Amino acid sequence: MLSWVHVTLEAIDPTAIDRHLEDPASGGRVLFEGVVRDRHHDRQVLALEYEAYAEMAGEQLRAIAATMTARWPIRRVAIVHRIGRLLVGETAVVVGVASLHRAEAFEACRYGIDAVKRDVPIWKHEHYADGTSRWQENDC
Amino acid sequence: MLSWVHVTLEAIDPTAIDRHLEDPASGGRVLFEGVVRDRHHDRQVLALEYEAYAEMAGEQLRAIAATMTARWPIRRVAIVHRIGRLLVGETAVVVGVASLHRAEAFEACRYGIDAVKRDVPIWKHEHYADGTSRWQENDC
Amino acid sequence: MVVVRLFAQVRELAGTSAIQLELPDDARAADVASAIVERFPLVAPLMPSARIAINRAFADADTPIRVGDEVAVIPPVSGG
Amino acid sequence: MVVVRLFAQVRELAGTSAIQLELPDDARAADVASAIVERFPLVAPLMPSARIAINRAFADADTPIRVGDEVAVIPPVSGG
Repeated sequence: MLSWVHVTLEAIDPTAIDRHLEDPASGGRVLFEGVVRDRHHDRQVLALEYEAYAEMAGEQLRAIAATMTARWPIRRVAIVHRIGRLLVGETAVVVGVASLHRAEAFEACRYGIDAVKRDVPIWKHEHYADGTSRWQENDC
Repeated sequence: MLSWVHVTLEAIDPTAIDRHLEDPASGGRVLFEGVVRDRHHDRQVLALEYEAYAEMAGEQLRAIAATMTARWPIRRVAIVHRIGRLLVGETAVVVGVASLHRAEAFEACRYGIDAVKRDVPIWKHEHYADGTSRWQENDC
Repeated sequence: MVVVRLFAQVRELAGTSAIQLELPDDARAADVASAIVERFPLVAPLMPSARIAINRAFADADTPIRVGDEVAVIPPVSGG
Repeated sequence: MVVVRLFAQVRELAGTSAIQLELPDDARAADVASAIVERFPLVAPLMPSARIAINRAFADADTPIRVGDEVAVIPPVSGG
Protein backbone atom coordinates (compact mmCIF):
# COMPACT_ATOMS: atom_id res chain seq x y z
CA MET A 1 0.00 0.00 0.00
CA LEU A 2 1.61 3.21 -1.19
CA SER A 3 -0.33 5.61 0.96
CA TRP A 4 -2.16 5.46 4.25
CA VAL A 5 -4.37 8.24 5.59
CA HIS A 6 -6.38 8.35 8.75
CA VAL A 7 -8.56 10.74 10.79
CA THR A 8 -8.64 9.56 14.36
CA LEU A 9 -10.02 10.47 17.78
CA GLU A 10 -7.14 8.69 19.48
CA ALA A 11 -3.56 9.73 20.22
CA ILE A 12 -1.36 9.35 17.14
CA ASP A 13 0.86 6.29 17.40
CA PRO A 14 4.33 7.00 15.94
CA THR A 15 5.06 3.29 15.49
CA ALA A 16 1.99 2.97 13.23
CA ILE A 17 3.37 5.79 11.07
CA ASP A 18 6.80 4.13 10.94
CA ARG A 19 5.22 0.83 9.97
CA HIS A 20 3.43 2.44 7.04
CA LEU A 21 6.58 4.20 5.85
CA GLU A 22 8.70 1.06 6.09
CA ASP A 23 10.25 0.16 2.75
CA PRO A 24 13.64 -1.45 2.17
CA ALA A 25 14.15 0.51 -1.07
CA SER A 26 13.69 3.92 0.56
CA GLY A 27 16.81 5.58 1.89
CA GLY A 28 15.13 8.54 3.51
CA ARG A 29 12.02 9.63 5.34
CA VAL A 30 10.80 13.14 6.02
CA LEU A 31 8.16 13.72 8.67
CA PHE A 32 6.25 16.81 9.65
CA GLU A 33 4.64 16.70 13.08
CA GLY A 34 2.21 19.41 14.12
CA VAL A 35 2.00 19.85 17.87
CA VAL A 36 -0.40 21.88 20.04
CA ARG A 37 1.37 25.09 21.06
CA ASP A 38 1.08 26.71 24.48
CA ARG A 39 0.15 30.11 23.13
CA HIS A 40 -1.59 31.87 20.31
CA HIS A 41 -0.08 35.34 19.97
CA ASP A 42 -0.12 36.55 23.59
CA ARG A 43 -2.86 34.24 24.90
CA GLN A 44 -2.09 31.10 26.85
CA VAL A 45 -3.67 28.02 25.30
CA LEU A 46 -4.93 25.37 27.71
CA ALA A 47 -6.37 22.90 25.24
CA LEU A 48 -8.14 22.77 21.93
CA GLU A 49 -10.72 20.82 20.11
CA TYR A 50 -10.59 19.80 16.48
CA GLU A 51 -13.90 19.39 14.71
CA ALA A 52 -13.98 17.62 11.35
CA TYR A 53 -16.26 17.00 8.44
CA ALA A 54 -14.87 13.52 8.79
CA GLU A 55 -16.08 11.93 5.55
CA MET A 56 -14.78 14.79 3.40
CA ALA A 57 -11.59 15.10 5.47
CA GLY A 58 -10.80 11.47 4.68
CA GLU A 59 -11.45 12.03 0.97
CA GLN A 60 -9.30 15.16 0.92
CA LEU A 61 -6.44 13.37 2.69
CA ARG A 62 -6.62 10.54 0.15
CA ALA A 63 -6.58 13.08 -2.69
CA ILE A 64 -3.57 14.88 -1.19
CA ALA A 65 -1.68 11.58 -0.78
CA ALA A 66 -2.55 10.65 -4.38
CA THR A 67 -1.25 13.98 -5.66
CA MET A 68 1.97 13.50 -3.69
CA THR A 69 2.65 10.05 -5.13
CA ALA A 70 1.72 11.23 -8.64
CA ARG A 71 3.84 14.37 -8.59
CA TRP A 72 7.00 13.08 -6.89
CA PRO A 73 8.82 9.74 -7.25
CA ILE A 74 8.19 8.80 -3.64
CA ARG A 75 7.46 5.33 -2.32
CA ARG A 76 5.30 5.74 0.79
CA VAL A 77 3.00 8.39 2.24
CA ALA A 78 1.31 8.42 5.65
CA ILE A 79 -0.98 11.23 6.81
CA VAL A 80 -2.78 11.11 10.14
CA HIS A 81 -4.86 13.88 11.67
CA ARG A 82 -6.19 13.65 15.18
CA ILE A 83 -9.51 15.31 16.11
CA GLY A 84 -11.34 15.84 19.39
CA ARG A 85 -9.78 17.39 22.48
CA LEU A 86 -5.98 17.79 22.61
CA LEU A 87 -3.65 19.20 25.24
CA VAL A 88 -0.58 21.39 24.79
CA GLY A 89 2.32 19.28 23.46
CA GLU A 90 0.12 16.59 21.91
CA THR A 91 0.52 15.73 18.23
CA ALA A 92 -2.34 16.88 16.01
CA VAL A 93 -1.05 15.84 12.61
CA VAL A 94 1.75 13.82 11.02
CA VAL A 95 2.70 13.84 7.34
CA GLY A 96 5.35 11.25 6.52
CA VAL A 97 7.07 10.44 3.23
CA ALA A 98 9.56 7.70 2.34
CA SER A 99 11.57 7.85 -0.87
CA LEU A 100 14.87 6.91 -2.49
CA HIS A 101 16.18 10.47 -2.51
CA ARG A 102 15.66 13.16 0.05
CA ALA A 103 14.94 16.13 -2.22
CA GLU A 104 11.58 14.76 -3.29
CA ALA A 105 10.73 13.58 0.23
CA PHE A 106 11.18 17.13 1.54
CA GLU A 107 9.18 18.66 -1.32
CA ALA A 108 6.34 16.16 -1.14
CA CYS A 109 6.10 16.43 2.67
CA ARG A 110 6.01 20.22 2.48
CA TYR A 111 3.32 20.06 -0.18
CA GLY A 112 1.37 17.58 1.94
CA ILE A 113 1.22 19.64 5.12
CA ASP A 114 0.48 22.83 3.17
CA ALA A 115 -2.42 21.07 1.42
CA VAL A 116 -3.71 19.65 4.72
CA LYS A 117 -3.75 23.12 6.24
CA ARG A 118 -5.48 24.62 3.20
CA ASP A 119 -7.96 21.99 2.00
CA VAL A 120 -8.92 19.52 4.69
CA PRO A 121 -12.20 20.37 6.48
CA ILE A 122 -10.91 20.32 10.05
CA TRP A 123 -11.38 23.25 12.44
CA LYS A 124 -9.49 24.15 15.60
CA HIS A 125 -11.30 25.67 18.57
CA GLU A 126 -8.80 27.03 21.08
CA HIS A 127 -9.50 27.39 24.79
CA TYR A 128 -7.46 30.05 26.61
CA ALA A 129 -6.38 30.45 30.22
CA ASP A 130 -8.53 33.63 30.49
CA GLY A 131 -11.68 31.53 29.96
CA THR A 132 -12.30 32.65 26.39
CA SER A 133 -12.16 30.47 23.31
CA ARG A 134 -11.92 31.04 19.58
CA TRP A 135 -12.20 29.28 16.21
CA GLN A 136 -8.90 29.61 14.38
CA GLU A 137 -8.17 30.07 10.70
CA ASN A 138 -4.96 28.94 9.02
CA ASP A 139 -2.94 31.60 7.25
CA CYS A 140 -1.41 29.00 4.92
CA MET B 1 19.47 23.28 25.60
CA LEU B 2 18.76 24.46 22.07
CA SER B 3 20.64 21.76 20.24
CA TRP B 4 21.68 18.22 20.93
CA VAL B 5 24.07 16.22 18.73
CA HIS B 6 25.33 12.73 19.20
CA VAL B 7 27.45 10.10 17.42
CA THR B 8 26.54 6.69 18.77
CA LEU B 9 27.31 2.99 18.32
CA GLU B 10 23.84 2.07 19.54
CA ALA B 11 20.46 1.97 17.81
CA ILE B 12 18.94 5.44 17.57
CA ASP B 13 16.15 5.91 20.09
CA PRO B 14 13.27 7.97 18.61
CA THR B 15 11.94 8.87 22.06
CA ALA B 16 15.30 10.48 22.91
CA ILE B 17 14.99 12.63 19.77
CA ASP B 18 11.41 13.57 20.66
CA ARG B 19 12.49 14.50 24.18
CA HIS B 20 15.13 16.86 22.83
CA LEU B 21 12.72 18.49 20.40
CA GLU B 22 10.01 18.95 23.03
CA ASP B 23 9.05 22.60 23.42
CA PRO B 24 5.60 23.98 24.24
CA ALA B 25 6.18 27.06 22.06
CA SER B 26 6.97 25.07 18.91
CA GLY B 27 4.01 24.22 16.71
CA GLY B 28 5.87 22.06 14.24
CA ARG B 29 8.67 19.56 13.93
CA VAL B 30 10.40 18.36 10.80
CA LEU B 31 12.48 15.19 10.92
CA PHE B 32 14.71 13.58 8.35
CA GLU B 33 15.50 9.92 8.96
CA GLY B 34 18.16 8.19 6.87
CA VAL B 35 17.63 4.45 6.65
CA VAL B 36 19.87 1.66 5.27
CA ARG B 37 18.58 0.73 1.80
CA ASP B 38 18.46 -2.82 0.44
CA ARG B 39 20.30 -2.00 -2.76
CA HIS B 40 22.92 0.26 -4.25
CA HIS B 41 22.22 0.59 -7.97
CA ASP B 42 21.74 -3.06 -8.97
CA ARG B 43 23.61 -4.66 -6.07
CA GLN B 44 21.84 -6.14 -3.07
CA VAL B 45 23.07 -4.67 0.20
CA LEU B 46 23.24 -7.05 3.18
CA ALA B 47 24.67 -4.69 5.77
CA LEU B 48 27.04 -1.80 6.11
CA GLU B 49 29.53 -0.35 8.47
CA TYR B 50 29.95 3.31 9.27
CA GLU B 51 33.43 4.41 10.29
CA ALA B 52 33.86 7.84 11.86
CA TYR B 53 36.56 10.28 12.80
CA ALA B 54 34.46 10.53 15.92
CA GLU B 55 36.01 13.60 17.57
CA MET B 56 35.78 15.69 14.41
CA ALA B 57 32.34 14.29 13.52
CA GLY B 58 31.05 15.53 16.89
CA GLU B 59 32.55 18.98 16.29
CA GLN B 60 31.10 19.16 12.79
CA LEU B 61 27.65 18.18 14.02
CA ARG B 62 27.82 20.87 16.70
CA ALA B 63 28.88 23.41 14.07
CA ILE B 64 26.01 22.39 11.77
CA ALA B 65 23.47 22.66 14.60
CA ALA B 66 24.89 26.08 15.54
CA THR B 67 24.57 27.29 11.94
CA MET B 68 20.98 26.06 11.82
CA THR B 69 19.95 27.90 14.99
CA ALA B 70 21.81 31.04 13.86
CA ARG B 71 20.39 31.12 10.34
CA TRP B 72 16.75 30.20 11.03
CA PRO B 73 14.42 31.22 13.88
CA ILE B 74 14.08 27.65 15.11
CA ARG B 75 13.81 26.53 18.73
CA ARG B 76 15.31 23.03 18.93
CA VAL B 77 17.74 20.93 16.89
CA ALA B 78 18.64 17.27 17.37
CA ILE B 79 21.14 15.43 15.17
CA VAL B 80 22.13 11.84 15.83
CA HIS B 81 24.34 9.67 13.61
CA ARG B 82 24.83 6.01 14.30
CA ILE B 83 28.12 4.29 13.42
CA GLY B 84 29.29 0.68 13.43
CA ARG B 85 27.44 -2.18 11.73
CA LEU B 86 23.86 -1.57 10.55
CA LEU B 87 21.34 -3.83 8.82
CA VAL B 88 18.92 -2.96 6.02
CA GLY B 89 16.03 -0.89 7.41
CA GLU B 90 17.94 0.41 10.42
CA THR B 91 18.15 4.16 10.99
CA ALA B 92 21.58 5.67 10.37
CA VAL B 93 20.87 9.34 10.96
CA VAL B 94 18.14 11.63 12.26
CA VAL B 95 18.02 15.40 11.87
CA GLY B 96 15.14 16.97 13.81
CA VAL B 97 14.02 20.59 14.08
CA ALA B 98 11.28 22.19 16.18
CA SER B 99 10.07 25.70 15.46
CA LEU B 100 7.08 28.01 15.60
CA HIS B 101 6.53 27.97 11.84
CA ARG B 102 7.00 25.13 9.46
CA ALA B 103 8.75 26.94 6.59
CA GLU B 104 11.93 27.44 8.59
CA ALA B 105 11.76 23.95 10.10
CA PHE B 106 11.76 22.43 6.59
CA GLU B 107 14.57 24.70 5.39
CA ALA B 108 16.76 24.18 8.44
CA CYS B 109 16.25 20.41 8.40
CA ARG B 110 17.12 20.22 4.72
CA TYR B 111 20.23 22.31 5.31
CA GLY B 112 21.17 20.07 8.24
CA ILE B 113 21.02 16.76 6.42
CA ASP B 114 22.78 18.23 3.37
CA ALA B 115 25.58 19.51 5.61
CA VAL B 116 25.83 16.17 7.42
CA LYS B 117 26.24 14.36 4.11
CA ARG B 118 28.82 16.86 2.87
CA ASP B 119 30.95 17.78 5.87
CA VAL B 120 30.80 15.18 8.64
CA PRO B 121 33.73 12.71 8.57
CA ILE B 122 31.74 9.48 8.52
CA TRP B 123 32.23 6.78 5.89
CA LYS B 124 29.95 3.98 4.76
CA HIS B 125 31.35 0.58 3.79
CA GLU B 126 28.67 -1.48 2.04
CA HIS B 127 28.63 -5.28 2.01
CA TYR B 128 26.82 -6.88 -0.92
CA ALA B 129 25.10 -10.24 -1.38
CA ASP B 130 27.71 -11.20 -4.01
CA GLY B 131 30.44 -11.14 -1.34
CA THR B 132 32.01 -7.86 -2.46
CA SER B 133 32.11 -4.64 -0.50
CA ARG B 134 32.78 -1.00 -1.29
CA TRP B 135 33.40 2.39 0.33
CA GLN B 136 30.70 4.80 -0.77
CA GLU B 137 30.89 8.50 -1.56
CA ASN B 138 27.94 10.88 -1.21
CA ASP B 139 26.91 12.76 -4.33
CA CYS B 140 25.46 15.60 -2.21
CA MET C 1 -34.50 19.52 -1.58
CA VAL C 2 -30.97 19.11 -0.25
CA VAL C 3 -29.46 18.74 3.21
CA VAL C 4 -26.69 21.22 3.94
CA ARG C 5 -24.21 20.44 6.69
CA LEU C 6 -22.72 23.26 8.74
CA PHE C 7 -19.44 23.20 10.66
CA ALA C 8 -17.40 25.07 13.25
CA GLN C 9 -18.25 28.76 13.62
CA VAL C 10 -20.98 28.59 10.98
CA ARG C 11 -22.58 25.71 12.86
CA GLU C 12 -22.38 27.63 16.15
CA LEU C 13 -23.84 30.85 14.79
CA ALA C 14 -26.58 29.00 12.93
CA GLY C 15 -27.32 26.94 16.02
CA THR C 16 -27.60 23.73 14.01
CA SER C 17 -25.31 21.28 12.24
CA ALA C 18 -27.61 20.59 9.29
CA ILE C 19 -30.52 22.26 7.54
CA GLN C 20 -32.83 21.34 4.72
CA LEU C 21 -33.05 23.76 1.80
CA GLU C 22 -35.63 23.97 -0.97
CA LEU C 23 -33.69 24.90 -4.08
CA PRO C 24 -34.84 25.40 -7.67
CA ASP C 25 -33.98 22.64 -10.15
CA ASP C 26 -31.22 24.69 -11.74
CA ALA C 27 -29.62 25.66 -8.40
CA ARG C 28 -25.88 26.14 -8.18
CA ALA C 29 -23.41 26.24 -5.28
CA ALA C 30 -23.68 30.03 -4.98
CA ASP C 31 -27.41 29.69 -4.34
CA VAL C 32 -26.69 27.62 -1.25
CA ALA C 33 -24.55 30.42 0.15
CA SER C 34 -27.32 32.98 -0.46
CA ALA C 35 -29.96 30.73 1.09
CA ILE C 36 -27.83 30.23 4.20
CA VAL C 37 -27.35 34.00 4.62
CA GLU C 38 -31.08 34.58 4.21
CA ARG C 39 -31.94 31.95 6.81
CA PHE C 40 -29.15 32.85 9.27
CA PRO C 41 -28.25 36.56 9.03
CA LEU C 42 -25.67 36.11 11.82
CA VAL C 43 -23.67 33.87 9.51
CA ALA C 44 -23.46 36.50 6.75
CA PRO C 45 -20.03 37.89 7.73
CA LEU C 46 -18.52 34.39 7.48
CA MET C 47 -19.88 33.44 4.09
CA PRO C 48 -17.51 35.44 1.85
CA SER C 49 -14.59 33.35 3.14
CA ALA C 50 -16.50 30.04 3.23
CA ARG C 51 -16.38 27.43 0.47
CA ILE C 52 -19.21 25.16 -0.61
CA ALA C 53 -18.55 21.42 -0.89
CA ILE C 54 -20.71 19.13 -2.99
CA ASN C 55 -20.34 15.40 -2.48
CA ARG C 56 -17.21 15.94 -0.36
CA ALA C 57 -15.35 18.00 -2.95
CA PHE C 58 -14.96 21.78 -3.14
CA ALA C 59 -17.38 23.29 -5.65
CA ASP C 60 -17.17 26.40 -7.80
CA ALA C 61 -19.88 29.06 -7.49
CA ASP C 62 -21.58 27.75 -10.64
CA THR C 63 -21.37 24.01 -9.90
CA PRO C 64 -24.93 22.63 -10.28
CA ILE C 65 -26.61 20.98 -7.31
CA ARG C 66 -28.75 17.90 -7.81
CA VAL C 67 -31.29 16.22 -5.57
CA GLY C 68 -29.53 13.88 -3.17
CA ASP C 69 -26.20 15.71 -3.27
CA GLU C 70 -24.26 15.97 -0.01
CA VAL C 71 -23.78 19.73 0.43
CA ALA C 72 -21.69 21.44 3.10
CA VAL C 73 -20.57 24.93 4.07
CA ILE C 74 -16.82 24.94 4.77
CA PRO C 75 -15.62 28.00 6.68
CA PRO C 76 -11.85 28.67 6.60
CA VAL C 77 -10.17 25.53 7.88
CA SER C 78 -7.62 25.37 10.68
CA GLY C 79 -6.36 21.80 10.76
CA GLY C 80 -2.71 20.82 10.93
CA MET D 1 56.65 16.18 13.63
CA VAL D 2 52.91 15.64 13.39
CA VAL D 3 50.67 12.60 13.61
CA VAL D 4 48.34 12.20 10.63
CA ARG D 5 45.21 10.09 11.01
CA LEU D 6 43.89 8.11 8.05
CA PHE D 7 40.33 6.90 7.51
CA ALA D 8 38.18 4.63 5.37
CA GLN D 9 39.64 3.74 1.98
CA VAL D 10 42.79 5.80 2.59
CA ARG D 11 43.37 3.90 5.82
CA GLU D 12 42.84 0.56 4.07
CA LEU D 13 45.16 1.31 1.16
CA ALA D 14 47.83 2.74 3.45
CA GLY D 15 47.46 -0.24 5.77
CA THR D 16 47.54 1.97 8.86
CA SER D 17 45.23 4.36 10.69
CA ALA D 18 47.95 6.84 11.70
CA ILE D 19 51.45 7.82 10.59
CA GLN D 20 54.07 10.21 11.84
CA LEU D 21 55.38 12.77 9.38
CA GLU D 22 58.49 14.95 9.58
CA LEU D 23 57.48 18.29 8.11
CA PRO D 24 59.44 21.53 7.70
CA ASP D 25 58.61 24.37 10.11
CA ASP D 26 56.69 26.28 7.46
CA ALA D 27 54.65 23.25 6.33
CA ARG D 28 51.10 23.75 5.10
CA ALA D 29 48.15 21.40 4.62
CA ALA D 30 49.08 20.72 0.97
CA ASP D 31 52.44 19.38 2.14
CA VAL D 32 50.69 16.69 4.16
CA ALA D 33 48.88 15.50 1.05
CA SER D 34 52.16 15.31 -0.90
CA ALA D 35 53.93 13.48 1.91
CA ILE D 36 51.13 10.90 2.09
CA VAL D 37 51.31 10.25 -1.65
CA GLU D 38 55.09 9.86 -1.45
CA ARG D 39 54.86 7.39 1.40
CA PHE D 40 51.83 5.45 0.05
CA PRO D 41 51.73 5.52 -3.77
CA LEU D 42 48.58 3.35 -3.73
CA VAL D 43 46.72 6.22 -2.08
CA ALA D 44 47.62 8.71 -4.82
CA PRO D 45 44.38 8.31 -6.84
CA LEU D 46 42.32 9.17 -3.76
CA MET D 47 44.15 12.31 -2.71
CA PRO D 48 42.74 14.78 -5.26
CA SER D 49 39.27 14.28 -3.77
CA ALA D 50 40.44 14.13 -0.14
CA ARG D 51 40.39 17.07 2.25
CA ILE D 52 42.91 17.76 5.01
CA ALA D 53 41.60 18.53 8.50
CA ILE D 54 43.68 20.35 11.10
CA ASN D 55 42.47 20.25 14.69
CA ARG D 56 39.13 18.77 13.60
CA ALA D 57 38.30 21.49 11.07
CA PHE D 58 38.71 21.39 7.30
CA ALA D 59 41.87 23.23 6.21
CA ASP D 60 42.74 25.09 3.04
CA ALA D 61 45.78 24.00 1.03
CA ASP D 62 47.84 26.84 2.50
CA THR D 63 46.74 26.51 6.14
CA PRO D 64 49.96 26.31 8.21
CA ILE D 65 50.62 23.22 10.32
CA ARG D 66 52.16 23.58 13.76
CA VAL D 67 53.78 21.02 16.04
CA GLY D 68 51.13 19.23 18.09
CA ASP D 69 48.31 19.85 15.58
CA GLU D 70 45.83 17.01 15.07
CA VAL D 71 46.01 16.35 11.32
CA ALA D 72 43.77 14.00 9.33
CA VAL D 73 43.18 12.96 5.74
CA ILE D 74 39.43 13.03 4.98
CA PRO D 75 38.45 11.11 1.84
CA PRO D 76 34.99 11.88 0.40
CA VAL D 77 32.51 11.27 3.18
CA SER D 78 29.44 9.05 2.95
CA GLY D 79 27.54 9.56 6.16
CA GLY D 80 23.83 10.18 6.36
